[in-house]
Amino acid sequence: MSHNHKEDIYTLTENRLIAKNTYRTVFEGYTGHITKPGQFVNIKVEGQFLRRPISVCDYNENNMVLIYKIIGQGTKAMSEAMPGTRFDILTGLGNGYTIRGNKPLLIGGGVGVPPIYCLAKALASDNIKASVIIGFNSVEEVFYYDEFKALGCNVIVTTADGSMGLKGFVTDAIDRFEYDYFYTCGPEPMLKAVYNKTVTEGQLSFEERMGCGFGACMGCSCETKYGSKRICLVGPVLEKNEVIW
Amino acid sequence: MSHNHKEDIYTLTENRLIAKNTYRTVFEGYTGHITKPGQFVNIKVEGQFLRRPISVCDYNENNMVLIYKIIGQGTKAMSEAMPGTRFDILTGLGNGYTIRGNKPLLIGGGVGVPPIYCLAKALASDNIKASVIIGFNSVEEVFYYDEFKALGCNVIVTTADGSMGLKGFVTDAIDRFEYDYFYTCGPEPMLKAVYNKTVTEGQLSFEERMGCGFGACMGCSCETKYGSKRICLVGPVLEKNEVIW
Amino acid sequence: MADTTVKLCGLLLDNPIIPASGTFGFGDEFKNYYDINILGSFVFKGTTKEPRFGNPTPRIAETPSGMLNSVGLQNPGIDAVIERELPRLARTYKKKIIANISGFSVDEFVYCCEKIDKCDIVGAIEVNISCPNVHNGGMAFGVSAANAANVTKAVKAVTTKPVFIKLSPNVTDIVEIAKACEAEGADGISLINTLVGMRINPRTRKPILANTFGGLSGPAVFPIALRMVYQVAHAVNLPVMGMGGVSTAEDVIEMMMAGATAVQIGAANLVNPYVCKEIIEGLSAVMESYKIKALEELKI
Amino acid sequence: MADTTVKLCGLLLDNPIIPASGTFGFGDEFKNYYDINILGSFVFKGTTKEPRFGNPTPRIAETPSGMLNSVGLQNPGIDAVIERELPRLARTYKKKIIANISGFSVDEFVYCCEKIDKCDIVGAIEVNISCPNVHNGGMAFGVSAANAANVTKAVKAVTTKPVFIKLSPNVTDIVEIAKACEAEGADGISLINTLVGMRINPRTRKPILANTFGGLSGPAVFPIALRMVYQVAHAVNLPVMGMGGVSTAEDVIEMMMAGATAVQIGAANLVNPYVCKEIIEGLSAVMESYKIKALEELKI
Ligand SMILES: Cc1cc2nc3c(=O)[nH]c(=O)nc-3n(C[C@H](O)[C@H](O)[C@H](O)COP(=O)(O)OP(=O)(O)OC[C@H]3O[C@@H](n4cnc5c(N)ncnc54)[C@H](O)[C@@H]3O)c2cc1C
Ligand SMILES: Cc1cc2nc3c(=O)[nH]c(=O)nc-3n(C[C@H](O)[C@H](O)[C@H](O)COP(=O)(O)OP(=O)(O)OC[C@H]3O[C@@H](n4cnc5c(N)ncnc54)[C@H](O)[C@@H]3O)c2cc1C
Ligand SMILES: Cc1cc2nc3c(=O)[nH]c(=O)nc-3n(C[C@H](O)[C@H](O)[C@H](O)COP(=O)(O)O)c2cc1C
Ligand SMILES: Cc1cc2nc3c(=O)[nH]c(=O)nc-3n(C[C@H](O)[C@H](O)[C@H](O)COP(=O)(O)O)c2cc1C
Ligand code: FES
Ligand code: FES
Repeated sequence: MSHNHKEDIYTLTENRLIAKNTYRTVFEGYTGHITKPGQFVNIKVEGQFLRRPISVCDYNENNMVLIYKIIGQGTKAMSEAMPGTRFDILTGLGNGYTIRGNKPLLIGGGVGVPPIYCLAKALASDNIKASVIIGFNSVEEVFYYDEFKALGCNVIVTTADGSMGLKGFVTDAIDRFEYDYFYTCGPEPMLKAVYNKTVTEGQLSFEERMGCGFGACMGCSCETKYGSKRICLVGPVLEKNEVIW
Repeated sequence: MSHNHKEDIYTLTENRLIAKNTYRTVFEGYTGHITKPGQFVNIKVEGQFLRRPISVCDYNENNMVLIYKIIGQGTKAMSEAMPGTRFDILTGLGNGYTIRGNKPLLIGGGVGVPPIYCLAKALASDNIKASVIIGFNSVEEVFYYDEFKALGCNVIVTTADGSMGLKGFVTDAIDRFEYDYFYTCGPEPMLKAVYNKTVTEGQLSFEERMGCGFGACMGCSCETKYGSKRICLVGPVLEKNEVIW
Repeated sequence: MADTTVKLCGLLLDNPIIPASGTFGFGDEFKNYYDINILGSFVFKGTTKEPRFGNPTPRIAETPSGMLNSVGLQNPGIDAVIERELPRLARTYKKKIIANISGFSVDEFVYCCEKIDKCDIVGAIEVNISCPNVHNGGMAFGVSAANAANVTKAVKAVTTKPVFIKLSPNVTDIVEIAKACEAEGADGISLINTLVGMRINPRTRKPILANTFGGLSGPAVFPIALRMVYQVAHAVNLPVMGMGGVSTAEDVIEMMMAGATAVQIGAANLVNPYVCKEIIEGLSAVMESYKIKALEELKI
Repeated sequence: MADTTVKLCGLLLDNPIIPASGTFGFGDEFKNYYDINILGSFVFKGTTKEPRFGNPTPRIAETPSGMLNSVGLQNPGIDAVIERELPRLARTYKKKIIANISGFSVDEFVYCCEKIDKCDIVGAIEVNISCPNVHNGGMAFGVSAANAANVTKAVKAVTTKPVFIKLSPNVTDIVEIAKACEAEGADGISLINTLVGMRINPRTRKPILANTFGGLSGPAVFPIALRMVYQVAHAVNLPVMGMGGVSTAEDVIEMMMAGATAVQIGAANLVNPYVCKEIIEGLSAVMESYKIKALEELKI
């Protein structure tokens, strides 16, 4: 397969449990199609018909890091794959985050944290130190706190049960920061709460069940103030000012 | 899984090309359900719904040898499996050959040869030296000639194109032997030719597309002079005198 | 341990797991594999008035996540079933079974139901008006609501046992047919039977099945089965035995949420003879993982 | 190199591979992936008189060897298609395409066909009377032979382009419906559209699709599609575009042996955007492996 193809074969080189039911996986292969934080890849998993969309958490020239939680059969099968296993993956999907603002606030919930890390890293390389709120149910689920710290971010962890950081939801931490723009990714109820709580413009990354992941099937359409948009193609990131709840 | 189960997990320890498109595979695991030559096993292959029936070619306490030809997706997938791969296999299926006669003639064609080898070995351990005819299309397809020799059998190879042994079909060699009973396995046209050419009683091993392989679905029924029989349960071996063509 | 019992037309089943007709014979083969008394019940192979050899072979073909069969109701006939199979079965199996009756005319259904009505071991009768393998072109008796109603009425007149009518999925309007059965007194509905399908061998350029067409079953049909069970369970006031592609305890739960009171397992038995045992053993844990206390009221 | 050309109602196609409606948009996304001029042709997304957002999400669910969709004919409406999509497409795509027209009444079909008839790039019209996602309970317009005949007659009166009627597999008698279309002058038959199915999320105890039901497609339905193509191709004297679960060059051959003149690829495009390219590139070798010289006369 030539690198003109967004579809390519990747070799799993690491697959590690980093938090409760949460795995960090490294794939080796061509990453030239990944151009922006917030983009995702779509993975063919043995035994499943549809691919599984997972956000890019980190990448360099030859490797990409994904972090995922076991939800059903597909992510279960991924978690059981041994290093050396080869996967058919479509990369560089979606439009990702567009960088704006000088004092950004990044807010990630659960497995919405990985794309937020990718963004924080991109901001750091532009010398923008982001403020970050990452929220989980409980301390066993927390991951990447140290990694955000290492980027120089100002990080607050929230846990619903108070077992680490601030007790409560990510929205309970928003007022602790001064920010001129926000970026968020997480479960839909969280996105909505963030939307309501934030006082600036910002970008929200959505999840939707996908057929193709590259704009062909209209499976992931979403009504916005500017007409219907495909989450997989135009998103997964939408601007706050276009979202309709 | 306990060994009461005919279904068990087996580890592939060897998978070797021994003739054109023909593989010899060794599985390690419990073989206590295999009791007679001519029995078969039914293998679950990743990505295929139904199991694939393959005759037992050889076995000892912890290993069984199967020989198969690539026909379609199932056998293709098997041929690509690496040592260490684990397979879900039902063993000890079918009734197999019942040993009779003192001067047996064994006739195998193509991938009908493996159960004939299993039988020759059982006869050898009863100190009966069998006469053996094995037929193939061409020399590249020939396998197990030396193995039959090593058992002390009197072996003739036939090839349709004359590239090894006698040019012609297995039936062209039958008259060269004196025998008081015959056993055969091979493609149906060959079985029919053997049936017509042989002058004694004997046993023929049949193939049929199978649903279950253990008698539950009636997929493999065959009309005999003594009523309908399930190839997978009562067969795959039938007595010459019950066969209806 | 979650409570796995269900009630089906007055029969109390230890669990809702019932091997489907044609995939469990008369229990003989499975009895060598495990103690079949753990089953909720089981449905025996489709039985007709006369003995039948069935269709010519090949009768089996593989499909993606499924299989085709064109067995064509091979069975020893109702008399041999009653004289030979059921007494033999009664020696090992101590629960009630479900009789599966097939036929080619209303009279034949009536004849068989009348006879089977006398058998103690039979707890309910499943009337298969939907076998796609015994008519030309695969069109079954039960694809018309009028036929379905006639058979229902006629068999109800000759038996006091609960009667389940087993419907064909090869129809435009499954609900109409189920309602017609309900109107004539059916005690329950079983669905789905197999979908008519075909495969061709590109090498020989001939259909793989000697009979050209066969019935598709296995996981491939699960979403269709689930939809039909949902539609019928919401349209009639009768218990539904749901089947079609069920192979795991999760599938059982999903089928019961669609509205099934009990769940039959077909093709999965052929691939894994222990599947019903494994489902029964795993059901309680799966129920707990979904916080289900009892199987009643799962219907959504 | 074996000859892969086929003739379809006067159109000479370089090969029989045609992406199916709803899985290839208006070619936009795929044009970034490969030169879509290699395709035999392609069918654009089902288009209606008015723009439609379609059904609420989730619209997609996974099934064993297949998928459910309840997209519900999202499209910008016939006027926007003619004014915006087709001219843009014509800049890259130099062959004839097939227009897919959907509707909710005979009038709507007529309106759209009359308009699309004027478009040069359109080589044939596929009239989709079978979408299961736009009516309550999933019952489509095209499940009755009378409706199918009416639509056929009405659209034939307003276009000179070849008209393919796209049929629903959710029917008791597909042959009857195909014959009704033939009698009213259809130039060809397309089949199958999706089968109505459903999945439930056991955690939420709700149907996965917001619309409850969706259309099943993918390899799971291949044996059903093959059977229906075989039945229809042997009952009518019209070319058939066969589809349903085709994902490999081998599947294409099998579908053509069943009687299809051309073969559409649907769900497989979604899983592998390069699938049509791979099939086209591999077709000739597969033909040679089966000793097929030309694709005509493959029908068995
Ligand atoms: C753009 C995008 C980015 C994502 N990034 C991540 C990530 O970085 N880390 C992570 O853990 N998860 C992520 N998800 C969610 C992830 O795709 C699902 O958890 C996963 O597909 C579940 O698959 P499964 O087979 O384990 O579960 P099953 O429930 O068996 O999946 C069945 C089907 O539902 C779909 N599905 C299930 N849950 C979701 C969901 N929440 N969103 C979309 N589709 C779903 C699957 O893709 C599949 O088609 C992302 C989803 C999207 C749309
Ligand atoms: C009792 C028995 C013993 C056998 N022993 C051997 C053996 O020792 N070595 C060997 O190479 N082959 C043997 N075969 C044939 C072997 O089972 C088939 O070649 C194999 O199943 C083909 O699978 P596939 O997926 O490669 O081909 P496919 O053509 O893709 O298979 C599709 C389906 O057809 C069935 N099928 C295809 N060809 C046959 C056939 N000839 N007989 C029965 N079913 C078939 C498959 O099991 C499967 O269900 C035996 C068959 C039977 C019934
Ligand atoms: C090999 C085979 C034989 C069958 N024979 C019968 C039968 O005799 N009577 C009947 O009512 N259904 C018969 N069926 C249909 C099943 O009982 C069941 O309705 C169908 O297979 C769907 O369930 P599944 O997908 O779990 O197999 C048969 C199915 C198979 C696979
Ligand atoms: C996401 C999706 C959208 C579809 N939209 C349409 C449509 O708009 N019009 C139509 O006629 N068929 C539509 N179909 C049906 C396909 O064209 C095709 O008939 C069906 O999917 C069977 O083929 P397959 O199994 O190869 O997918 C759609 C199918 C899918 C999967
Ligand atoms: S998932 Fe297919 S268009 Fe977005
Ligand atoms: S294969 Fe099922 S009875 Fe023989």
